[in-house]
Amino acid sequence: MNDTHHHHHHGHAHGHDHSELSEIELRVRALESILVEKGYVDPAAVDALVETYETKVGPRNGAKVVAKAWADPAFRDRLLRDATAAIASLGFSGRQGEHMVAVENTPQEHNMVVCTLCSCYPWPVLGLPPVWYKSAPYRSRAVIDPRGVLAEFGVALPAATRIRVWDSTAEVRYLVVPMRPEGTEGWSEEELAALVTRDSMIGVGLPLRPGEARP
Amino acid sequence: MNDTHHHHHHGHAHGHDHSELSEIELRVRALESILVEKGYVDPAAVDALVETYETKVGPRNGAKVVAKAWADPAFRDRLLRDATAAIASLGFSGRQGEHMVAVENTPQEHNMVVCTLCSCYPWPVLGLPPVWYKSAPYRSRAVIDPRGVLAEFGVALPAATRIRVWDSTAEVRYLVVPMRPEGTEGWSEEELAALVTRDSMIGVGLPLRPGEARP
Amino acid sequence: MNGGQDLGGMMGFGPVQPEPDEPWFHADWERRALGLTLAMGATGQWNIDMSRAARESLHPAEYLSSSYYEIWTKGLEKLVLQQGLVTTDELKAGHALTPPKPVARVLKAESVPAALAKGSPAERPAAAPARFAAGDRVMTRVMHPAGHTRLPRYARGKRGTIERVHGAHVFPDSAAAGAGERPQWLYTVRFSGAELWGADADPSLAVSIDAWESYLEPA
Amino acid sequence: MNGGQDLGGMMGFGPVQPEPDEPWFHADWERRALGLTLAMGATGQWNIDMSRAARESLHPAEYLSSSYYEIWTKGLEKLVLQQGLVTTDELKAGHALTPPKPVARVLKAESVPAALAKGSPAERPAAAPARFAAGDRVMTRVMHPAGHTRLPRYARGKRGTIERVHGAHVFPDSAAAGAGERPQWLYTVRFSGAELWGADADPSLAVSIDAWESYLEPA
Repeated sequence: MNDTHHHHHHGHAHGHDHSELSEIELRVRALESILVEKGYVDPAAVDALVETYETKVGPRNGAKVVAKAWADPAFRDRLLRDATAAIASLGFSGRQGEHMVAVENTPQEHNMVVCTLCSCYPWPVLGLPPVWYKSAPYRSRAVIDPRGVLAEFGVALPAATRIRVWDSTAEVRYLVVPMRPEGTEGWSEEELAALVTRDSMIGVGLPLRPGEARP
Repeated sequence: MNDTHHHHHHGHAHGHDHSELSEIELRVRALESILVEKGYVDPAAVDALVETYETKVGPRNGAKVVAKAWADPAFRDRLLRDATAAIASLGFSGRQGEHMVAVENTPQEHNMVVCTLCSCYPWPVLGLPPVWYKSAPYRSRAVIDPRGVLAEFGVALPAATRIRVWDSTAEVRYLVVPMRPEGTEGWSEEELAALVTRDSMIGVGLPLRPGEARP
Repeated sequence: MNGGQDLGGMMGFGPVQPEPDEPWFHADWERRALGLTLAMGATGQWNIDMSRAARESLHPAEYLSSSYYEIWTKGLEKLVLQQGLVTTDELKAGHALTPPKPVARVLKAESVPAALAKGSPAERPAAAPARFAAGDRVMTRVMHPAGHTRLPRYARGKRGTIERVHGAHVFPDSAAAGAGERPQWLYTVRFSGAELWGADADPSLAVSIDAWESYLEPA
Repeated sequence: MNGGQDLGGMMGFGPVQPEPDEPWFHADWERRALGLTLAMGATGQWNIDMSRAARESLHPAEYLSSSYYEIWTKGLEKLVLQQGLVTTDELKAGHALTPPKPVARVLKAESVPAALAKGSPAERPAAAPARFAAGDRVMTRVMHPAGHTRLPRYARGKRGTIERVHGAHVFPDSAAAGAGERPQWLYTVRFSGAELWGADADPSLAVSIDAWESYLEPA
C-alpha cells in the first residue's frame, strides 16, 4: 500500500509510481489476451470503441447543444422539455445519454452535476469524464460543499445564488445549460459554441466571455 | 498502493509485505531518533511503557473482576453500580480505564463492546486490544450485524436473546460480565477466573465451561 | 452496500485536482481497460448494475486507492470470474487455459457505431400508475442492504420533494442481484441542504437524487 | 469529520479475522510506536482528542489500508509537525536538525507506573444541571462538522432513549480544535436496530453510543 513518506496523493493514475503502472498494465494485458483468445472480445472492436471516445465524441457536441439553446428559443424550450429528443435532433445520442435532462442556470440558481456513487456522465454530449469527476474529492464534496468545490475551479457565485446539485444516481444524465454571456447579441451558433466550456456544462465553470481566450 | 494481484488483505500488519514493514520500521525509527535527540522522549520510559503492557497488564485482570462478581454478590452489585471504584478495589485502574462501566449478560440480553471510531478498550482490565478489535471488519459490522460477527467467533445465541452493542464513543470503557457457567457451584475465584476468556469480556465469546480446555 | 463507492459527504480526500492538460487517457492500458469493459458489456453476460456492484465490492481501501480505470479493470476481473468466463488460473497465467463458455453476443468492430448509438435505455413500460407526482413530499427509506443499491447513505431517512417523474426504469437493486429488471417509477427528489447536512449546511444549497419508488414513502 | 475512521455500518471489509496466537506486538516497531505515542502524549503538547483528530485526518485510503500502529505512527508524525516539535526535513533525515522546543513535561521511566495509574480522567465539575434524565427520549442532531466529532454518522438524526447519565466530560469537538475543554453532560443513548438501520435490521438488536449533551435534542 501507499506508505511513501508524506505521499498522500490518491486516485489519479498519474499519481502512481511506475511499478504500480506496470502492475496494472500487466493485469489489463493479461485480461485482454484471455478474453481475445477465448473469443469473447474482438480486438478490432476494442480499437473502434477507444477510437470513438478518443476522437469522435467530446464536449464540442454539448457546446453545440448549448449554443443552439442560446440562439434558438424554440430549441431551448424543446431541450428543457425533452432533452433526449432535442439533443438527438442534433445527432447526439446513445450510450450513457439514453435519458437526458437539461437544466438551465439562471441568476437565481446555479446547477452542478455529480455522480457520488460512481462516474455517471453524459457521454454523447461531453465525451468521457475527466479524472477529477470520477475521483473521491469531487464525488464526496460536491453534495455537501459545492461552493468550496467551485472555489477550487476559480468560480465564486453571489451568496444569494442558490446552488442546485444533481446527483446522478440513476440512468438519467444531466447537462447544464449555462447562462449566455453578455455581449454576444447576434452571434452565430458557431461563435457561441466556442464560448461553451466543458466545465460550464457540468456546472463547475462558467462560459467564456467574448474576447476571453479559451484556457 | 496495494495492487498485488488478488491480494485483498488489508489492515493487518502481518498481511503486509516485507518492503512495507521496512518502510514503517524506518519511519518509526526515524521518529524515535528525532524525539529522543530533541529530549522530548526518554527511551527508557518507552521501554517501561512497552514492558508494562507486554508483561504486566492483560485480560487476567478482567478475569479476576468477573470471577469475583460471580462469587461475591456484594461485589457484583458494587461493580454494576460503580465499576470504576469496584475494579480499583482489586488494584486495576488508570489509563484507558478512568471511567468504567460493567454490563452483565443475562439469558435475555447479551452485551458486546466495540469502538467504531477508533480503538477504545479497557486497558487496565483487558490489556491492549487485539488486532481484530481495531480493524475495519469488526468496527464496521459490530453495530449493524452483530450476529454475523458472533458467528465468525463461533458463537450462536438463541434468536430470542436480545443483543446490546455498546459503541465506546467517549472515555467510558465497558467490561462485559458474562454469565457464570453452570456446574461451577462452590468454585473458588481462582478456579472461576480460569474460565473467563478475554473474548467473553468483550462480548464476542462465552466463558469456558467446566472441563473445557482453554483454547 | 455501504461500500467504498458511497462517497457523498465523506471528508479527508483533499482538494479537487483538475489536470492542466486533461488527456482522455494517461496510458495505453487505460484505453484497453475502457474498450474491454465496453466490449465485454456487449456480450450480454451481465447488466450495468452488476458491473457497478462488482466495482463496489472491492475492499474500500482498494477502491479508494485505485484510479477509475483500475476500478473498472478490477471490476471486470470479478465479473468474468463470477460468470465463469475466465478462471483465476487464467488471470495468473495471462492466457486462456480452458475452453470458452458460450456468450450471447460478440461485438464486432463494424457493429460498434450502431451499438453505441443504440445504447441501453433503462426505461420500461410501467405496470402501474406512479404513486407520486411532482410537488409531493416524500421521505426516503432508512435501509442498509448488503447488496447493490442506488440510494446513497447521505440521502436515507430524509424528507424531500418530488420534482420530476421519469417513467418506469429498471430497478438496480434487483437487476444487480440477477433477480430481474422489476421496473419501478423513477423520480427526481429534491432536498434542502439543511435536511441532508443539518443546521450548519450552506443555506443556498439544494441537492437532488434520482430515486426509485420503493426508496420512498409519503411524508 | 466524516473520515476513514467512521466505520460503523460500512461494508466490504470481509470477515473478522482473529489471529491464532494474537501476539501483543507483531514486530519491534509496533512496541516503539506504542511507547512513543504514549510518551509523547505525556508531554502535554496535545490532548487525546487532538490525537484522534490527527489520525482521522489521514486520507481515507491510507487510513483503511494501514494497521492500527501504522495509523498511530502517522498520526504522531502529524502531531509533532503541527506542534512545531519536529520539521519535515527532520522526518526525512531521521535526525534532529533544529533545536528542541520546550515541552511541559518529559516522562521519565521511573514515573511511568504513576502516570499510567493516574490516567487522564475526562470528568469535570458540571456547570449546570443535566438537561436529560434516564428514560428521556432524545433525537441526535444531524451534523457533519469538518472538524473532530464523536457522533458517528450512523447515529445522526436518530431517536433514542437516555439510559445512563455519566457526569460532565471534556467535549471532544472543542478540545480537538484546541478551543478548550468546555465540558458537557455525557449520556449513554440507546437506539433500536430498526431506528438505526431500518426495517430489515436484526429485531433483537439495540445499540448505544455515548453522546454529549449538545449532540442531543428532546424528541
